[in-house]
Amino acid sequence: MMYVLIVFLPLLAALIAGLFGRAIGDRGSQLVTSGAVGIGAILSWVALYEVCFQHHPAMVDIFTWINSGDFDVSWSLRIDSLTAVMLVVVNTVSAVVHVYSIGYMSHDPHKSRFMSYLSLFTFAMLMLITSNNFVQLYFGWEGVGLASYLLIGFWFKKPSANAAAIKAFVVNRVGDFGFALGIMAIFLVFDSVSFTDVFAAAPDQAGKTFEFLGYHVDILTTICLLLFVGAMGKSAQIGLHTWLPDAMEGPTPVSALIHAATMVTAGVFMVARCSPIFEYAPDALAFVTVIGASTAFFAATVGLVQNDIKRVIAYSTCSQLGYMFFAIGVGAYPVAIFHLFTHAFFKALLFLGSGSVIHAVSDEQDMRKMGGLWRHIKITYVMMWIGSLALAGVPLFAGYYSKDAIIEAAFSAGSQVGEYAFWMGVAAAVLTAFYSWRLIFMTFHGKPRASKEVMSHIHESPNVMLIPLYILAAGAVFAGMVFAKYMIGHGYEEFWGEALFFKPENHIMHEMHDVPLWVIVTPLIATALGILVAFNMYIRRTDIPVQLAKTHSALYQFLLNKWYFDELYDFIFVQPAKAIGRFLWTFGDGKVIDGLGPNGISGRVLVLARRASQLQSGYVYHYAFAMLIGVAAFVSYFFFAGGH
Amino acid sequence: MIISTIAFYLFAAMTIASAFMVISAKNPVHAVLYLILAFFNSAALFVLLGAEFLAMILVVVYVGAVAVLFMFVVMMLDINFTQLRQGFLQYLPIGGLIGIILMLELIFVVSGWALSPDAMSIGASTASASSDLTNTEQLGHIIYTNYAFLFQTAGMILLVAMIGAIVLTHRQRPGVRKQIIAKQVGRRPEDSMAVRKVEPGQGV
Amino acid sequence: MEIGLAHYLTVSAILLTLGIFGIFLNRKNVIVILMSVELMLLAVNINLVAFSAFLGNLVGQVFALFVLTVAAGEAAIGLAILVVYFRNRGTIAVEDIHHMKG
Amino acid sequence: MLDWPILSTVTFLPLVGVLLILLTSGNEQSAARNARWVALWTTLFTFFVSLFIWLNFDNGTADFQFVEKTSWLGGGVNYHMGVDGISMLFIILTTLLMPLCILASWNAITVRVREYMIAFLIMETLMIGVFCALDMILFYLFFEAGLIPMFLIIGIWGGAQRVYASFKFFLYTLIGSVLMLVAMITMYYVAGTTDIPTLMAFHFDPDLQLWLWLAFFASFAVKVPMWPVHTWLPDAHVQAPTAGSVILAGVLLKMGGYGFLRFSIPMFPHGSDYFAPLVFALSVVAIIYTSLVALVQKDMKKLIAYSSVAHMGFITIGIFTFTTQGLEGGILQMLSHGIVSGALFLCVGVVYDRMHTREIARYGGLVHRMPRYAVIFMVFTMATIGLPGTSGFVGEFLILIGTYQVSSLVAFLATTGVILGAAYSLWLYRRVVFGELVKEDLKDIMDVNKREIIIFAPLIVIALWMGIYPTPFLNVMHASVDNLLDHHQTAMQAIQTILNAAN
Amino acid sequence: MGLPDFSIALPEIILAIAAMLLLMLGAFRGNGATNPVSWLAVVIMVLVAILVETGSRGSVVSFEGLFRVDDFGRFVKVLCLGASALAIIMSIDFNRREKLARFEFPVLIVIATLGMMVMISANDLITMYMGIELMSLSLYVTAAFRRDSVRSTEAGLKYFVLGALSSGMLLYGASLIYGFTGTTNFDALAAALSHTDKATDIGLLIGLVFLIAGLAFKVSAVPFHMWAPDVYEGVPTPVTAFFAAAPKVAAIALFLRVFISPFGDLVSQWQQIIVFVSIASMILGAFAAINQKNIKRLMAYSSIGHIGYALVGLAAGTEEGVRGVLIYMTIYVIMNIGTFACILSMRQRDGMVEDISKLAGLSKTRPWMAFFLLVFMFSLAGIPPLAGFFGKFYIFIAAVNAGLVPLAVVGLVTSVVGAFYYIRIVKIMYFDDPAEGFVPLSRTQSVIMTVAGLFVGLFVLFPAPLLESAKAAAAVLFS
Repeated sequence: MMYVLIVFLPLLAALIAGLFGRAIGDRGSQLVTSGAVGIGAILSWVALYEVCFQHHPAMVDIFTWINSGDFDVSWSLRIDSLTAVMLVVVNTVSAVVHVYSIGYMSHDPHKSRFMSYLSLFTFAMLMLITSNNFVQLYFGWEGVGLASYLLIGFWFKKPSANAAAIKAFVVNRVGDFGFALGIMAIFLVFDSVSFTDVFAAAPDQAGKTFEFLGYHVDILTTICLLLFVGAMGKSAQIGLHTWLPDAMEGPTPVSALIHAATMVTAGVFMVARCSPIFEYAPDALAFVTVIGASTAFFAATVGLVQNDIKRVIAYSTCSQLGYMFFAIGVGAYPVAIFHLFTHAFFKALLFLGSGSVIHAVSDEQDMRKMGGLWRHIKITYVMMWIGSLALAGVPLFAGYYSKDAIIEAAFSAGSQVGEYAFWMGVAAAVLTAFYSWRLIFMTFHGKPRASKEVMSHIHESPNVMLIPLYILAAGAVFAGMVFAKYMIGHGYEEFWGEALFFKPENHIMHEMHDVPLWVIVTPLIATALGILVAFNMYIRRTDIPVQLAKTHSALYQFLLNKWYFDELYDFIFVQPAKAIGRFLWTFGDGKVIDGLGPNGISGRVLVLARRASQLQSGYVYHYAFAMLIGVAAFVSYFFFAGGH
Repeated sequence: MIISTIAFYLFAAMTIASAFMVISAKNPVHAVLYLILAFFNSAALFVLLGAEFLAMILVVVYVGAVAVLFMFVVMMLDINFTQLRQGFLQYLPIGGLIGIILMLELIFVVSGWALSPDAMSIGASTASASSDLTNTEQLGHIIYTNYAFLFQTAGMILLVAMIGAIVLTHRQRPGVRKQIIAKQVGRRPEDSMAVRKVEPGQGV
Repeated sequence: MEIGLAHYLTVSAILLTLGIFGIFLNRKNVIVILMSVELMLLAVNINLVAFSAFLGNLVGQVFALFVLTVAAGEAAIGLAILVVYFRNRGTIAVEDIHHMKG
Repeated sequence: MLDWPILSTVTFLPLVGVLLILLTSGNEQSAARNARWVALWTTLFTFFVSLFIWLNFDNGTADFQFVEKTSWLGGGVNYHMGVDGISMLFIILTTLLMPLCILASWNAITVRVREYMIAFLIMETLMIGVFCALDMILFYLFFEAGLIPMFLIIGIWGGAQRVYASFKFFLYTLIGSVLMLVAMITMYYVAGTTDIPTLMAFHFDPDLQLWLWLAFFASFAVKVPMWPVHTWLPDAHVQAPTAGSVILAGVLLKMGGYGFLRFSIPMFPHGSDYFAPLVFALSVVAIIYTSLVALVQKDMKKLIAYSSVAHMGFITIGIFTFTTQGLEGGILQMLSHGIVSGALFLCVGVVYDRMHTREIARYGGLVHRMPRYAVIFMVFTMATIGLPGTSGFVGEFLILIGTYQVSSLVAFLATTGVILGAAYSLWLYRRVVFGELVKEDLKDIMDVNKREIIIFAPLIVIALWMGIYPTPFLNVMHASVDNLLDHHQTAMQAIQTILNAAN
Repeated sequence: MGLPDFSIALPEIILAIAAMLLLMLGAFRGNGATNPVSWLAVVIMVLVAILVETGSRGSVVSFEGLFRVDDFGRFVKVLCLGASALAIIMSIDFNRREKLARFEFPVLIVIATLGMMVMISANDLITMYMGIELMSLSLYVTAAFRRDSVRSTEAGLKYFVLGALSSGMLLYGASLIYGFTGTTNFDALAAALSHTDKATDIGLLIGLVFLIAGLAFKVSAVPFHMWAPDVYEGVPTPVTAFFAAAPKVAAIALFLRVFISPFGDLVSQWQQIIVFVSIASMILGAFAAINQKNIKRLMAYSSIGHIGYALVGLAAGTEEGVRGVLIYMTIYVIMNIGTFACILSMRQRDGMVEDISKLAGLSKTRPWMAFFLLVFMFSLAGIPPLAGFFGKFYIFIAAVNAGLVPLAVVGLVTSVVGAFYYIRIVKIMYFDDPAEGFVPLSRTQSVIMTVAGLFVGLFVLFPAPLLESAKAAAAVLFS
């Protein structure tokens, strides 16, 4: 019952706020939604205790959803350790963001709509993480996509926001394309889409092949890759990441909730959830590692040069998701989930902090127009510091425990891809530290670059926004310390129970604790290096960045334009699709099908009709002649054919 | 035998020749006259075939009535017959070709015509020609009995012809005085006569 | 040479085609067409009588008799129509009769 | 089971409405008003009566239910009505959409209202008849007769190009269905009956099956419509009045799919099997082709029309997978598409009634003035995209699941349609609803009124119901679909032995 | 050799006597008596129809085998009598307004009908010929009936010239057949042809060709159709209505009787020609009509097309085919009469109009007339549930059963082309803006179109009587 409440309270709240928002007023909506999610958050912690520490996983069947032949799907809730951790993450961050939004959106005319969307999102996310089958997972998957779409496009007046919303949805659809095919393949192979059945049967399928698009391929590898394509879309991995930076068009709380803490981690969650399959698909895992590591590095490079405060954090998110994926890729599922857990706190903190900044400088997001703010908004300043420290993995902060564990795990994987991931992770760590402090320095230090008028309005955010920051800051500081030993420490098996699966030969969770010292130290050095360089470039020698941008303008442009991914996609997919569409419409439909078909035929018919009526000349001898021809023809026919 | 052969060829040739003239004569009056000639010659052919009655009828009805009617109309309409439009010849080759093909085919077919014995026997069983009676008598025997129905129908056809001719060509001419017998007969003295007493010496 | 059925039929076939020729090759006036029709009927009659004679039954002659009767009626009506047409148009040239077409 | 002929009652009830409308008199104003109300009450009443069909429907059997049979033309051609799990829901769909269509035309139609309502009521009778008929000739009768009122609806109350569109619609569909008539006659000749249940059990010669299948395909492919015979649909949709589009998309297109299920598959198993790759190919082309075309449309209705072609492509794929999921998904998707695309046309109708243009570029930023409209439109946009939780998802997903079992390639290609579908639908929504409200004449456009909410409310409820709890709908189908597949299996085995023997 | 049994020809005799009596009545009373003469003619024809229908069943041959009365004949005769009666009724109002009121008109139609009855009952080539001529001669006259009109007289002239040519051909064919078999009697012919192994003799076949040519002319089948459009257009409209209905039925009936009864064993020979003629008629009827602006001319092409369909049934050469033709012709006649009732109502203030464009917006100015015309048009196009569909349906059933599937396909495809021009009329009436309206309909016209419209529309509900009697009638030819 508690679980049902956790999941469905947000839905109820969303419906109330959405449908009766006008009746209960903005305040009412805010209370209802925040209250519902808040209750959910508290219950989630209870659930975490129940499941992970008391070891009472639960399964709740609600009712049948789709039932067609062997295809049988129910609405059901699967509460195990993985779900419980996710519940905590989702509900906590969500509750915090709900409260924060009350303050952040105080000037917006559509408050109840916004709150409704947020709750709707929370519901969809909860459905996703509590699912016991792939289809419900897909429901949540697409549901969060919808909510993301709605929230990115919340300011529907802005064309850029609309474009970003569509982009987010469509790019996610590309990922879902793979995901859906994966589900279909699963049903084909396992005759079921329920986690329980599939996971139980997965080992039997290891090494077998089936036919896919005309090729004979390994079943589990194919399925895993298809599923991972979905994860790539949702978690903005390289190739399908383009929507995430654009998604920053949405209000900042949205960025914090959806595009940092929860939705984007759904991919990680899903792959972790499918660990029983992935474990038997080593090739797929290798692919995951490579993609994750590449994304971690790539996104970090782009983050270096962005000027929009939220975009920097967005690329940072992208990069961190990369970390999580390569952790999974090397088989260290708990580490990935642990990073997901800590990341949720500090990244949400960073986003909400930047939201606070933006709020302070009259909705300006360009860091070039900020600077020297720390005096005016000290609390926010502190919060950003905490967030950045956690993100960079400075010891004792949450990120330190999770991120370093990932890098260590990558190293201890002992494979080539693991090594690649390790170095990419280290490189990304340097970059992460650099851009984090670049952000802090550009925003809070140096001379104010904002207009006088803006500067005069700068004020610290109200408490309704600050209290959420405190909560998240607490998480960013303590989440690592407290939970590391449970989640990735030696008792990890007890904590996770059946939720995460390891092949018998997968010992990475133990090996990662026994890495050489240099491996443990390198990330720290990398972080320190990054911070120092940033300090050097943005506090001491502020001319260096400009110089660098000039001397390496090609590289700078390349990074600034996000490796030209958007342009490339526009060139390869969007424009051709439109051109082909136009061609098929005017030429295919218009000229060929209609031209040869109805219009052509009717044109021909009209010509024939004219001919036919011209035969009727009006002269009686023509008529007689026609009769003669008829008779002569028939006679000749019988005469020569002899009537046979 | 020879005579009948010669006669056949003579009449047949005359028939065809005059038929040809009918369709090719420039002057419709001449055409009518050729038509009459054709009728006469075919009547002769009928005689050769032993159908005397039909030969007579052909002469009487066709020459006497139909051809004369044609002549009458030709004269009455007073058509300008010298005028022959262009375009007659350009149309001739293809039309003529098809016509000739048809004719050759027909001739080929009929020239090899052999009467089947079945047909002979069937013919004999129905309205057979017996040699005891003249052709006219034989026809007379069946036309009013076996073919009475058709005879009556033929009557209706002639009635239609009559009605048709009247309906189409009869015109009521205004201003023409007609004798209306009923009116004449129904005329009473009171209507037309007035008896007046004339006073002596005063005049009417 | 014996004059057989085929001879008569040949004459008849030639007459028939002449009649048909007369109808569709004629440009002069409609009366000639009517006469061509008479020629066709004449051809038919020759056919009928010839068959009748050679088959030895009278049906053909009776048929011919009725054909003659009908032909007379037909001629009357044809000429009547011709006359009314002439009254309307003042011409009976075949070329001029194409008021309606298409 | 009921002891009164409910199918005939439902079928011919609308004609009672026609009579009533004919009896109303008075000046134009009052006659129009009366006609509207009579039509509304008739259709509502028909709907409620039709619900009895569902209530009394036995989910457990694959047999035809509520069967009525009386002698009609003689020679084995009877008036034979009945429903099974495949056809029953289409009747409900039809009777449900009709009152909404009448309501949608309430103010939009101002000229010749009586005739309009009569045409719609006749249309309803014919559409229900199609789904009830259990005799081929009776089916053909209803199937074909629907052309007349639809022709008039498009032609009289349609847009500027209505003449072209109505002729195209009429002749296109007619030429398809005459070939079907030849096939039907041939079947009558071969099997000696036109009784559908009997024919389903009849085994046609495998070679003949191919020809018969093609002839039926000619008709149904046009009706569905499948690529490349789809070009009548955009024209007809664009030119038809709103309610006409709803009926076209909602019910008429379904007749093609229904025909496949009722005729092609059970009667010509070999033909269906043989030509399934053809259907797949055409459908896949349709999905991708028309989705791309939809992407560049400038007219709202045209865009939705093209999207209909794409959606129907899914349905034909599903039907010809011969899997439970494919078939049930196909049927469910037809129902869903009936609701959703009907609703989308109604959405277009709402703004068309106000602005009298369907050009996308003439709109933008409607959400400012019409928030409720924006929500409604959003729901159906999402449903047409196939968002899980809406009706569009369940059918589409089942189809794809079924398809994948037959061919991963087809499933792969069809799934690309899902991406494109999202692109053009959201693009449409964005251009119409979102953005700044700049157009002068849009500045005082009114939001949906109470009547329009009444129209949309049931559709939203059903779209979500079918998405979240489709079981009631699926349960209706199970027995019939299983029976169909079993039948197909055995028939295919029999044919296989025949063909083997021939070799 | 006693007198034959005249009583079996009683309907014909009554009709003949009635014609003469009416003629006398008219002659004595003048043209003022046109109305009573017309109505009397109608009454008599209805009575005769009843007499035919109630007469003794079964097949009887009389007049030395010249004349046959059977169920087939009864069916067609009733149809012809009905069609003729309706044609007279429709003409009354027209002739009065057009100053054409002449008492000869109904008399000629009665005589033409008599000719049809003779044709239908013909059991001998001579009877056939006489019947045809009796009908044709009357038709020639009615065609030129409006003798002050160039178009009417031109139509009459064309009709006459070509008709005479066709009867010449028919006769020639008949003479060859007579020459081959030695008889003109149908029963004897059938007997002769059934046991001769020379059934494929070229002479006989050529005779058959000429016979077909003559008959095809009467039903206006391609390529012997050329007269139809001009004549339909030129003659007064009631005459067109008449031409399109009764004579067609009679000629088709004769066609059926001749080719099924005496030449039934030669079916594989004449079938080829009929198939060709039928296809050509269907195609030409469909295509040439599209360009027409004059509605009567359009109806001419339409009727050419419809004859093509009817001939499909004949081509089948089976009992089903004959039944199909009978059903088809019945429905065709009723649709046509209805359509012409509408055409006869196309009267504006300054006279009759025949341009299709004048129908523009009719649905607004005369909704009921437009509705009925719509029903007729869709029915002519063969769209169910209207009666026209069933006509086609039975025809094509027969064709398919006879193995003529390609013919059925061609027929149905041309019916789609044909549908184009029928729905164009609907389009003009319903989609276009109103033009100048028509003067109020006369009561007879509206009654006729209503009755015909109801028949066409509601046939689907009560098909059995027609189907049954057509079946019985068709069976006769094969017994």
